[in-house]
Amino acid sequence: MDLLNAFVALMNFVVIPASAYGAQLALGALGVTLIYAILRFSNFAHGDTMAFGTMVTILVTWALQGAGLSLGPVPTALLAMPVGIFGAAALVLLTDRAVYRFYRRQKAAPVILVIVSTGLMFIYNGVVRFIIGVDDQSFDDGARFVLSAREFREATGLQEALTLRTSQAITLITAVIVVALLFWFLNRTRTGKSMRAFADNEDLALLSGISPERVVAITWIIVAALATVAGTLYGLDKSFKPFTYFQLLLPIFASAIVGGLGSPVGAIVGGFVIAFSEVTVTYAFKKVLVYLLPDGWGPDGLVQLLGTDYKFAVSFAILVIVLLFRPTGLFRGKSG
Amino acid sequence: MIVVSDVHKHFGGFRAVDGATLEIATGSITGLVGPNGAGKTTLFNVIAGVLSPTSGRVTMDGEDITGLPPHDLFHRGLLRTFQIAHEFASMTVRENLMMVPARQSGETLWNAWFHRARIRQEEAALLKKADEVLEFLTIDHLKEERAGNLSGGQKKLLELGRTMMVDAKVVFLDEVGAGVNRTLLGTVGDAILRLNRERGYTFCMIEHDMDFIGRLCETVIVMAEGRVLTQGTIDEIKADERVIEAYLGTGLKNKAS
Amino acid sequence: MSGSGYGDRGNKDRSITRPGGGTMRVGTASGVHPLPRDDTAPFLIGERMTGGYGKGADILHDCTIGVDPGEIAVIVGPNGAGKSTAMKAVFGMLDLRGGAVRLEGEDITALSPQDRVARGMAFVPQTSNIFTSMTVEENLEMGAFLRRDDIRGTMAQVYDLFPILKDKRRQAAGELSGGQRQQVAVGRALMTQPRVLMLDEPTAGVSPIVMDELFDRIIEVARTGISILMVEQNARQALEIADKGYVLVQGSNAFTGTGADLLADDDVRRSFLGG
Amino acid sequence: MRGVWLFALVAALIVLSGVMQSWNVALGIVNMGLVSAIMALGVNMQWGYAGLFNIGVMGFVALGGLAAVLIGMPPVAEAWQAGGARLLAALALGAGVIAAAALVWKRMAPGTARTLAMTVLLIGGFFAFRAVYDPAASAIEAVDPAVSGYLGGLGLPILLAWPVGGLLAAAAAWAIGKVALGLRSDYLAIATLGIAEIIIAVLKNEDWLSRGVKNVIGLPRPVPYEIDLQESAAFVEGVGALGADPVIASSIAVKLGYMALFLAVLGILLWLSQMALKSPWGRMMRAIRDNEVAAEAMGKDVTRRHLQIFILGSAVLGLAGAMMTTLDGQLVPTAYQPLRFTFLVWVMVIVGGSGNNYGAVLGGFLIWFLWVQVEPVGLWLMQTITAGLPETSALRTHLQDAAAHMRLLTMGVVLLLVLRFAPRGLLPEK
Amino acid sequence: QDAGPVKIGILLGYTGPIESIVPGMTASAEMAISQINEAGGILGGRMLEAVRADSTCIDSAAATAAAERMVTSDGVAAIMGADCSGVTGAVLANVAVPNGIAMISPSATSPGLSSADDNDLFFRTSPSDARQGEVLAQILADQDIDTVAVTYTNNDYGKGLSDAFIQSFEAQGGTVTLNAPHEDGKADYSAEIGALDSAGGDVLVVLGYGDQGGKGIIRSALDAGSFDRFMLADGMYMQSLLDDVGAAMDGSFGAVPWSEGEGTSAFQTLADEAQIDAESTYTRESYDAMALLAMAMQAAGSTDANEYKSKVMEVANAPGEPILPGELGKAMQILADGGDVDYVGATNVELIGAGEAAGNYREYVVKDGEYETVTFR
Ligand SMILES: Nc1ncnc2c1ncn2[C@@H]1O[C@H](COP(=O)(O)OP(=O)(O)OP(=O)(O)O)[C@@H](O)[C@H]1O
Ligand SMILES: Nc1ncnc2c1ncn2[C@@H]1O[C@H](COP(=O)(O)OP(=O)(O)OP(=O)(O)O)[C@@H](O)[C@H]1O
Ligand SMILES: CC(C)C[C@H](N)C(=O)O
Ligand SMILES: [Mg+2]
Ligand SMILES: [Mg+2]
Repeated sequence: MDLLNAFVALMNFVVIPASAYGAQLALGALGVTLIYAILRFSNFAHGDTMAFGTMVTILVTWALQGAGLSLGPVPTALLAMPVGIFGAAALVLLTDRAVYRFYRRQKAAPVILVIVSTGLMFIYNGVVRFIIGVDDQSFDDGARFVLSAREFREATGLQEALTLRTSQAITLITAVIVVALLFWFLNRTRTGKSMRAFADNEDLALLSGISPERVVAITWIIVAALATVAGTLYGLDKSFKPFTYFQLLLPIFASAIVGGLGSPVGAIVGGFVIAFSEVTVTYAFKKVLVYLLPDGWGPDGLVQLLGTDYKFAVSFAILVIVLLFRPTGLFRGKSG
Repeated sequence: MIVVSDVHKHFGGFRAVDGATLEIATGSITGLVGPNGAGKTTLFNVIAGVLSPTSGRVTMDGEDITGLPPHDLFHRGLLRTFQIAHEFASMTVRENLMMVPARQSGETLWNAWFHRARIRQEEAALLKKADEVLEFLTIDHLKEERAGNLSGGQKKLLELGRTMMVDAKVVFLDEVGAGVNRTLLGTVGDAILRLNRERGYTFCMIEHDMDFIGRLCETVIVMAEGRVLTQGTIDEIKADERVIEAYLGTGLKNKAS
Repeated sequence: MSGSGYGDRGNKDRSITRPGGGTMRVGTASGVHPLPRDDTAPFLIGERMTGGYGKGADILHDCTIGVDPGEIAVIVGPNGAGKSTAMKAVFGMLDLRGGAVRLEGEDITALSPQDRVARGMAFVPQTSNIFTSMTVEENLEMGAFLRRDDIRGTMAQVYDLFPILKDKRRQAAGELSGGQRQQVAVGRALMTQPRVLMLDEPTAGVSPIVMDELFDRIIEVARTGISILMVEQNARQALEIADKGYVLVQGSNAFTGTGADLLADDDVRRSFLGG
Repeated sequence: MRGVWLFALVAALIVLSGVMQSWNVALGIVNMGLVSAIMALGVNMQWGYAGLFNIGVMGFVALGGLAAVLIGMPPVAEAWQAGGARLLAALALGAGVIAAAALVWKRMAPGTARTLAMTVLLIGGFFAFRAVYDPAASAIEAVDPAVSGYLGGLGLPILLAWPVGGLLAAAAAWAIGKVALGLRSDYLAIATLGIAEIIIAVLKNEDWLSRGVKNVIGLPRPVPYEIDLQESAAFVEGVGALGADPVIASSIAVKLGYMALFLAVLGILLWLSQMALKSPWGRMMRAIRDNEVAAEAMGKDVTRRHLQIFILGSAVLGLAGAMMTTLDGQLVPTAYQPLRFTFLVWVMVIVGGSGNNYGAVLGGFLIWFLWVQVEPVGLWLMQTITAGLPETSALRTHLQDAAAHMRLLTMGVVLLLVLRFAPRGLLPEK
Repeated sequence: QDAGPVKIGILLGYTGPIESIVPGMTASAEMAISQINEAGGILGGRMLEAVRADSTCIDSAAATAAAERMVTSDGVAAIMGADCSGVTGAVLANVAVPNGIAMISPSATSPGLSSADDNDLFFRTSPSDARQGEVLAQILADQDIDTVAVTYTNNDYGKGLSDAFIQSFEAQGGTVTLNAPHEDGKADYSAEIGALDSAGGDVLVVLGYGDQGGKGIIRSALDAGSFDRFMLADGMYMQSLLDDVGAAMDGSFGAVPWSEGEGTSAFQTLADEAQIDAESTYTRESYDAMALLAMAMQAAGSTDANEYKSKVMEVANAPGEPILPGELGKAMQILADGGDVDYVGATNVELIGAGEAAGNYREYVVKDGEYETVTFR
């Protein structure tokens, strides 16, 4: 019996990574869900919007690093993030003006918008690869760890190590702040309420004097901010590569949908559900059990529900199961 | 005969229908009235299989039909219209009608591929029928129009028209009159009477227009707060204090100056 | 909208999401000259309006409707006559090919609907006229979106007018019955404290007692100096309280007169008011 | 009329690439265009006729590909000996557990007891299944893993794999439809996407089935091999008379062979779809698409119809998948990417005009053509743009390197342009 | 037609998981071509011309299409390539065999290719992973390591190598605690590391690509503090890996196909002159592959694969005059005169079995951010 080691191992390999990943997914899913709720379509270009915002952040980070600026232990990228948000906002506003607005005026069906966003996904994707290339880019600096494996072992003398990377800590903190801000905005401010009204019944919002263009613009700006924050955090924590951001689209949508499309709370919960299920279902509990059980009782097998090869499939299996029991997601999103 | 016995339908804690018990006699035209929110539409939805009741039973000619899916009820001759029009928006008005009859042989893929002559014949007959109905409803000039482009009242007429495409046994009409021009409504009333007398349709109609109800219905059921408040002829109803208080009111207080 | 083709099949009519801009707008570009200013004209008037949906055929032909402060004007007519279309045209949700809309003598033909809201116009459409996912109270709040003053008084008035709404204020409006929704819709419009209130069949589906109540309130509202322009199929009751009545047939004015005149006219009664 | 012009335009484009590049390239485009057109038809049935938002196209296509392996490849006797029977037993056990769980769900009254019983049954069943299955799978996979390590197929003529691919996809669609068709549009979409990902994960990781990521290569062909043609005296003489190079002629002949087969399939499917769409069946489907509640009230069994069309559309996708794998001569699970197989097919349907069969076919050809040709065009464009820059300029190399990515960008622009100027597709529904 | 240049396809993954080593491979193959052309070409003065195409390393469909274009549209007489085992097998089965074109791959190492149905058209200048698996197992045995965790890139190469490695390792009594695949191109490998860590083991054997998932796995493992020594296979051998991960790599070890001797140093000199990094994986093999193709054609006096395919083994192996890198002109002359050569090349080419390199490996250990040779095997 070694509760402490078991706990630390579980924290280190399941809880912390899944929390950080979950927070990143949640931020991404919030963007998707907002677009869905307010502009009424599934935005397939979201992953690449994230990539674009992150790319701008990276470029600025490099410039700052070049100029010798830094934030000490905190990554310089946080300093660059506002510029990244600005860049992403400019991009989506420009896109809205050049592309979406036309379809909005034509009262185009949602599926047309979905396909349009697929087109934009291709375009953003090309632009990002064109500017920054296809390769991995590293832009993290500052201290890599808040708590590193060696320090932890030395300090505690435990066999297992607990590690907390700076990027993970920052991810969690930033996510909490951003989500709090967003909810305050949506539920308490007039603008936020008018966005919900617009989401509900565009025509009637108009008749109440709510300006659709303003609502749309604010929505895009918020979405750009969320996308950039999510993308930057993800890039800091993992790595930046345009193609991975495109792939992120799937778990992000899975999160938004598990939670219930159009429901911000759902998006957050969904992000964590997906992240935790991915990690737990494929985690081999052998080690934890060996610590927990009396000597000699430890399992021979790995006690792993499914091989990590099914990691990706797991999140979808969870998704399908959730939908079977709650057909519009955990938090009753909108549908159709 | 349709018998509704002690039907409850609760939404969360709210009791939209709260123990409704009533009978609709075969061959009758029964009116169902009551204040807004009395649970009339909800009761219709329960009878027509759109909602399943929290408890209670619905029988039709002695057979239990509780919880059967709408398409099944349709095949048993139970039809309904919607309070908020449910047209097939992208199809033409005429197609909206032609799709109604059940068991068209062309609805089977096999026939669609290999028995095309038979389908052609059936279609010709359907087309003729649809055009007659449209003419009757005074919207025959719109037969090639997309149903989504109809005006509010025209959509209501189309709702009614669908029930005229088949030989129904029982038809539930949820405020067909709302939004329909009164002159036209008169004609619609004639049609309902004719269907009832000549073809033996049973009707149950929700309506807020007392003149219309009075003209057509032998029996009027009044619902309030999810239950049947009272039942009787139109004159009895109009005289009933409780009905006046809850539903009819005493007419305009302020006249325009 | 039928002509544009971007639509969902089966999409609901969203023709009112058309702020500003459009294909054919009266003004210098289209070459139609605004009608000369006329100081004796009514407070709000849609004058000789011609137009239709999208690129489709004209639905309104030279149609005129107007109302003065404190007056109730009622539009009646057969289904599909263009009554709703005329209302939408007055509210700027339709591109006019001819004619003009004037408020207080000023040409507002080119204003977007939300600018018209700011000028004191309010509109209750015939269908989808509430925010279904928001509570009753939030619906009312949204009605007062452009107001910066204290809205509690107005809200209390609305609850007085429709007591059932007070009970249901925390319920999502989409869960209400047909008639209750209608009450929310009118309440929302009243929250703007409009100078002109436009109602498209406000009494469709409401019970007789509520209808009477509603008409009473409309009269009261009118007495405070607000202009009321409404479409009604419960035409007899409506014309009884109307100062002005318009009968539209196929997009044109067929009869115009005071409410009493129209009620007295045999032709009108037989053909449009159900005898 | 517009249709005729558009089809002529696409044909001209393909002929042009035949003249400018090579007839091999052009025929390659035609063949994949035919396959794409069939896929687009399948999606069009589901979306265009019935409004079912299926973005799991990739999964059904992959199942078709699996059929090609299971039918066409020769069986691996040793592997069957090593664990074939046991594996089949495991699969039967798995199916039994699921059936039992479904039975429990149906028979028992709703409540905690039912949930509990089902959970216990499923979890217990899962471990029992693993106990039988794991050793069988590893025994099979241990049989000469470098070249086989799987059960192999039935060794039947590969053409048989096409209908079987359709059946396999249909069976999967039936199972998916039974559970997921109750979902509303976007939810259904993501559920199908998820299931497709699961299908691919299985194909990638279950080596005993189709060698997983080790790929199955060298599938038998329904048409002769180039080398055989080149060695056949008659053929060489024949093409010699035409003055053609036998190597090139042989590969063209092979492609023409595929083309004839594919054309026949497309022709039949197109006829069936057209007849269906124009019949009362098609009208009923459109009614369901427009308003499910009303259609249900008008006596149409919406659930059953949805299931029917979902199965039919998926079967067409499976058929196309089997055809494509036959054409490729290999099953490569890693090649099944949503971008390529789901999004691209959707783009075909929407650009072509959803609800219109000819539109789907046109979209299939046009988009495939662009998908293939945009890359060289992008390269050429970049070269032209950078021609003025000095050889060593960093910008020049950057731009030229980036040319490869222009493919996505150009695709996007084309898509937006089409949607802007032909919003309901090039050949709209009516 | 018999007078024009002889085209040879170079089918390598210019994009994809090994894009960082492909430029070196191409450059050395093209160096062989220019040496031959400078010496007067083959078959009585016909010049060689390279036609490049992208194999993508992982996308078999794309590779097949590219190869098909080379054969049908460019008319190549042979293909130098492809690089990764998966695409190589696909191109072989779908293009080379049907069209009767020979391929020599410098780097496709999957054991499956040894027995592929190839009409004798396929050769490789690198050894099979069956051999690499043995070598890796031996290295572990020599260090007395008997429990390891294994992770492989989830493709034909990774899976094949892990099969081969585990077979040898278990045969010598070792224990593999977990054999987990990883996908390339993902950003997050924490789930994989979680499982591997729980399974435990003295070292983590990484059978992947050094600028893809393999690198990600190592990063994650180091971050989580679960493994600190890694054994690396051929796909992981690249300087960029050491540069990116840094000091933590010290102490890790592995093997890479290698050779020493006269030929290797001769190649080194040539490569230095041409500014090619001779140390980068598979550059030498690429040079040799190209040289073998040219010599075989010369020996057969034909560019028809059916005629020259039987000559590949002849020119590669004894008997005959040994040929070092840089002496290709001389070889052509000998062959033209009807003599025989024994190509030594940059890797001591000796083709065995169905035409693949016998296989020498360099065992290395990472020290101070550099690869340091331990021994040759
Ligand atoms: N889905 C729902 N969720 C919650 N409450 C509901 C729901 N549907 C209806 N209700 C409530 O049930 C009550 C009865 O509604 P119903 O639509 O049956 O009224 P009705 O009698 O048809 O009224 P009307 O004459 O106004 O159409 C209403 O108070 C309504 O708020
Ligand atoms: N969105 C639309 N697109 C095209 N045509 C339309 C549209 N909406 C209505 N129409 C057509 O315009 C005509 C007038 O419609 P409108 O809604 O104005 O009638 P109405 O007088 O309000 O009728 P009702 O009393 O039935 O509500 C009808 O013939 C209708 O078919
Ligand atoms: C370039 C190498 C890493 C390729 C690897 N040996 C393979 O066979 O796929
Ligand atoms: Mg009702
Ligand atoms: Mg109207």
